[in-house]
Amino acid sequence: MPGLTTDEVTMPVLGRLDSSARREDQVAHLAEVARQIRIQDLKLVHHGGAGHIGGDFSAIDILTVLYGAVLDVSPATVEHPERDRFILSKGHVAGALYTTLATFGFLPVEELATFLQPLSRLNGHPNRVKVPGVEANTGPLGHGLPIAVGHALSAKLDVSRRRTFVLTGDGELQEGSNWEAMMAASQHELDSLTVIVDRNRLQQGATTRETNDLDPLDAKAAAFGFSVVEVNGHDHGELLDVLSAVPFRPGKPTFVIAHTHKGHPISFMSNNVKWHHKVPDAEQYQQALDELDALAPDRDARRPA
Amino acid sequence: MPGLTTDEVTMPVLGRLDSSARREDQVAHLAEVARQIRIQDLKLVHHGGAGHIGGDFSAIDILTVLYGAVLDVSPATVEHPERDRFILSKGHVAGALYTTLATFGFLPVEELATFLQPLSRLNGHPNRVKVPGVEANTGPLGHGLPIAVGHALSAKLDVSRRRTFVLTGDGELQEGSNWEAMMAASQHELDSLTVIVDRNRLQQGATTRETNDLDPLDAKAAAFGFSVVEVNGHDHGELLDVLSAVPFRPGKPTFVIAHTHKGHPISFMSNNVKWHHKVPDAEQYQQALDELDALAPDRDARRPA
Amino acid sequence: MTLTAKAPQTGSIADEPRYDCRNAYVETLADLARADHRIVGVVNDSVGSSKLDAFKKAFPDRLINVGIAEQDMVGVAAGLANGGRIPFVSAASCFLTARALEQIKADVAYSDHNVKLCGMSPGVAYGELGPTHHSIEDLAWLRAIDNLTVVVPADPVETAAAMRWAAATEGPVFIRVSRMGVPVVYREDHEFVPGRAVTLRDGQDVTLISNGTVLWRALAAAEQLAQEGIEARVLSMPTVKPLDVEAVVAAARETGGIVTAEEATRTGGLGGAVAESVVEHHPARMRILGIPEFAPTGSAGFLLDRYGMSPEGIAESAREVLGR
Amino acid sequence: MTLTAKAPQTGSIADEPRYDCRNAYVETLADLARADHRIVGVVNDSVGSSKLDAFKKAFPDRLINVGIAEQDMVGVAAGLANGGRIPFVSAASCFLTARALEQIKADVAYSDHNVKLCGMSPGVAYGELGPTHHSIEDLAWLRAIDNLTVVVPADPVETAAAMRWAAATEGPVFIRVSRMGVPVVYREDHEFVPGRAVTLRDGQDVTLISNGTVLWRALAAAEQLAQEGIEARVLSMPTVKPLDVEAVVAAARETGGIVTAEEATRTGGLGGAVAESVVEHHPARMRILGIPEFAPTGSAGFLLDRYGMSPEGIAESAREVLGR
Ligand SMILES: Cc1ncc(C[n+]2csc(CCOP(=O)(O)OP(=O)(O)O)c2C)c(N)n1
Ligand SMILES: Cc1ncc(C[n+]2csc(CCOP(=O)(O)OP(=O)(O)O)c2C)c(N)n1
Ligand SMILES: [Mg+2]
Ligand SMILES: [Mg+2]
Repeated sequence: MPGLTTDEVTMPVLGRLDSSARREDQVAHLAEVARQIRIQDLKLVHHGGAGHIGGDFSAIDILTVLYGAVLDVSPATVEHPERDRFILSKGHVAGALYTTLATFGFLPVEELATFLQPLSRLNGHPNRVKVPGVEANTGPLGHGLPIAVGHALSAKLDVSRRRTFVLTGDGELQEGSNWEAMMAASQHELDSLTVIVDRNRLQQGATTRETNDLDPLDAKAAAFGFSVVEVNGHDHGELLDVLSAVPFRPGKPTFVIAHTHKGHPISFMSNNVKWHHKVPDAEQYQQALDELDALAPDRDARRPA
Repeated sequence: MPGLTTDEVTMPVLGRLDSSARREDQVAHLAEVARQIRIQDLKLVHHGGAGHIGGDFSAIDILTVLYGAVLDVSPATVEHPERDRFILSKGHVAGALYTTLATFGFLPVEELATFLQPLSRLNGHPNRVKVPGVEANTGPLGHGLPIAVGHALSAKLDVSRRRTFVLTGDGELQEGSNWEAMMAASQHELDSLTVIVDRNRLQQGATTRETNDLDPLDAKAAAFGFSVVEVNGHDHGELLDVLSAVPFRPGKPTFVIAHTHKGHPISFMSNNVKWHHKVPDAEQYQQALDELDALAPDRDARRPA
Repeated sequence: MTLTAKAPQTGSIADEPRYDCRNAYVETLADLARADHRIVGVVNDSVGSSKLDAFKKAFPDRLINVGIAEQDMVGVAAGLANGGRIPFVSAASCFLTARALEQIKADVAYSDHNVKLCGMSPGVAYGELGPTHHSIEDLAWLRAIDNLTVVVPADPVETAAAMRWAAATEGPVFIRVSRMGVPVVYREDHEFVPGRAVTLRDGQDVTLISNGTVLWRALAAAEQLAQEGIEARVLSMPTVKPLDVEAVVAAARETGGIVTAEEATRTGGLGGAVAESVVEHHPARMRILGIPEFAPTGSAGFLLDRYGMSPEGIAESAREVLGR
Repeated sequence: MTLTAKAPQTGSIADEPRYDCRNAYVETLADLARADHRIVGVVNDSVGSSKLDAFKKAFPDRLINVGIAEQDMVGVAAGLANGGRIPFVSAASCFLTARALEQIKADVAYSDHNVKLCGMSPGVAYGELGPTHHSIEDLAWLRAIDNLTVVVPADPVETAAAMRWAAATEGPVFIRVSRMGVPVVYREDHEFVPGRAVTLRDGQDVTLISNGTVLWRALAAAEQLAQEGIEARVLSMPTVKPLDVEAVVAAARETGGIVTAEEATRTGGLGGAVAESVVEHHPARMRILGIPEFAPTGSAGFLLDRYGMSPEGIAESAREVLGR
């Protein structure tokens, strides 16, 4: 594994807009941050020689909106007991999380160059003991939601307003541990809990439909006592509106079905199961970079060739 | 533990009526068999000094109808590859299962006297290796349904008409493994599979409502792709009609919610969570026997005082 | 050296009154909870089987029953710890360890969450309920997991002491809480020191190493051996991980052999841990006693006796190790 | 004695070409499936990671994908066995063993269902993916379970041979299927005999016992030791349970000490099994090599080397055991 050289870490630390920013500026800002995160993540995976780029790109818009505008946590409050918690249950997209955390200042951007390198604290799945901003060591699927329920219970015991967000894969919901946790969440009326499902309809080897269909997912979640909302998981405005508005029903936890595409928006990756953990070769890497480049909001903001 | 003496095993081997019997005779026969099984099971638990009488009595009518009129399995065909399979997922009611198996000739009735005795093959949870008619070593909750799905898949692969029935507790459905199995059952369109839920609304320590509510259970099962039916789990006629009529929707597995009472029909046990695994003392034992006696269809059939 | 061992009132440890350690468990948990608002209980419908009814009355909000869902139970405990609580998970050891093992590995040990896992009614305590309810594999299973202290207290005093230590110490701990009656082995003021063996009886001829419900049986075996002139050292080894290697090596060097006896498998548990230390540091003759198979129907006591863990059986193994 | 060991073409085993044992696995599974309609595969969305795409094409109905649901996967396999099938469960060893351990215990081993559990990419094969994906505890976990044969093949030949034996034999079996490249150790006609060690190299000075991906490293260590005049016996120990106690005892008696080396924890696995045999039958000096902790980021090879399992590291441990 060759690894990234430090000067390939080109990403600016973009940070959050002031919460008083107009919605349209906020949305434009988030879109640009997400684009930058994708560029950086693409480099991580290409140079690191491993990673889960399909799931990364599926989730990056969600991660961006959470860290960029929703979560009440910052590098300064990363150990504060009253911080909001975000748990990445689909731990295989650690690359996307590390890049997001770096973008918002939780990690030195330079450190991204150590992704998957010997003795790096950035291995293929996040580690809360080593990486600031990580709340649980995920990777085996179906662990995040129970942990999130536990945290939401702790907030309730503390009569605290801190919130818990957890991002799961859709294939991941085939794990029964999630349904145990969902039953408990609604039993305990944990309305500070928001489950976001990255509903890209692909899992590791096939579509969810072919493997173990989840539909009707909304009916399942509703029958398990959640208030259910569906959003376009690549639309920063929709995500911002929905994730800022939770809970929708007092006393009920929220289940956000975020419709996404694995590998979005790269033409040859999008909605293609092969890109679950494929690593782009030199040519694919360049094409993906070019496609992301073309999405830049204006010429000046474009990354130096 | 004192143990039952062999001459306390008073139960006649009642067996099955001919399938050409009139429905009303069939129902009356099943009612009497169930009453006899309860009498015997009460003795097992009282003399064995342990057992789960609440759950036993909740399930006995279902077991009786299955073995007495529904399942295509008999002592002669207990190893036949094409036998119907019944899996007792709520393995803690082994006493009820052993008594039922003995009633229908799978086990020597005398052997019931060894329940829980040192080196007996009848321990507190059923063992397929040792006890004829047992299909899986259950006891830990949430195991029976996945096994049943596996069996139903084997039948489908064999293009066989053999069926699979599994009885689960309601508290048991809090185990996520069940929901994994249900997803797979509907994905594979296993209409030879019938899940029967002993819906007594009590678990070990409290009501299901207080612990981890299952309602709306019908909506949950339907959202997981099952065809759902509700029955009175103590009404032999209703059980007979429903269990003989499965599947209700071709291509869909069936989910039968059998409404029951733990400890039914004993006045001081019924719907009382304390009787999950309490052992009746001498006085309670006598009263329960008397109550079961009073339910005898006519004076002549009464058990000798 | 034997400072905190209690002298039997009856002459023999085997004749002392017996106690269910779950009672010490619930009393200590209540004491801890009164003193520290961070302490909470987490159960899987196991309020009664963990004897937590009184705790539930005293602290209704602080006993979290997730239902019959062990994976969720351990994950929830990890989340509670993340929120600053100190959860004591109380569930039958068989289900806690077998059903939630990956959660124990990933959410608790690897995530280094401050969770106390309490395996109730371990070993063959469930006797006639059979192997599905026996938790004989738990020690081998948990000992393989990094960053997890594994404690097997022998009596109510040690159970309480281990819990107080666990509550006061940051990090993942597993404590076995016995149900089968045991006599009191320790003086009331006994303090639990993790990773430290306690010499309950000194001797140079042979060493008996044990813990949990079998420890008093080892002591009773030593009494019997003494009558034949065999002076057995009895080491109480409450911490199976990390092991007190020094005490084991001293025993290997100073006595003629070692017998381990535990309410667990013969492979990978306390006996396995001692064997691994012995071969690496000071090879010595051993006998490893435990439950070697899916046990047939029988009470806990019946099964321990059957597998050579009556006082007589342990004494016999000691003679074997000495070639007598 | 060394009949079925293949002579390296290159002079040293370390220079031989390397193979991913998953290829032998899928080829053998397809052969078995062609010959016996009872053979089926069961996976947890692990078609690709188990390299079963071709199998799926050839036998579309006979590869059952239950989705990402390991508990269900093992329960389903038990049910398939009840229906007369011979299921080969193929899933990443970490998830198969950690997530479905109670199903392995109750539905497979205790229920004596004819299920073959195949732990793919075990040990630290997933390297940089980290400890959640490392399956170093599996041997200790499974060895504690009664009525389960545990096999760790060392190369493609042994992987195929063990599978053929498992398919032909009624009863629960676990087979580890390595991903990390290994050279061929056995001659093509090698037959797998369960519970039997294979002497790959004879020697009287010290014994190296190993299996899986580490076996060739032990052979390479023996080559290095031979150059210093130390004649190491190399025992291949594919069956971790039941162990070939006789071969271990002979090694303890006939050579100056034993080094075990495995892609697994240092406690409770092959090393633990050997230690338990040694202390009970013929105490001898040992070094137990394995992965002692939640490993830091690094490739499988990097980690094996780091924990003393390079050929040089194993040779060094052999010298230590001999006090040289
Ligand atoms: C318990 C467990 N089983 C299997 C895996 C292997 N695995 C990693 S990612 C993945 C697919 C996940 O699909 P999904 O949840 O839909 O995530 P996506 O990448 O599509 O966002 C699988 C099966 C795992 N990590 N954990
Ligand atoms: C995995 C697991 N967890 C806990 C238990 C302990 N236990 C035995 S019976 C029982 C309650 C079961 O309730 P339910 O399923 O409603 O059965 P019922 O007796 O009411 O029919 C519990 C918690 C168990 N047997 N298995
Ligand atoms: Mg997906
Ligand atoms: Mg119930």
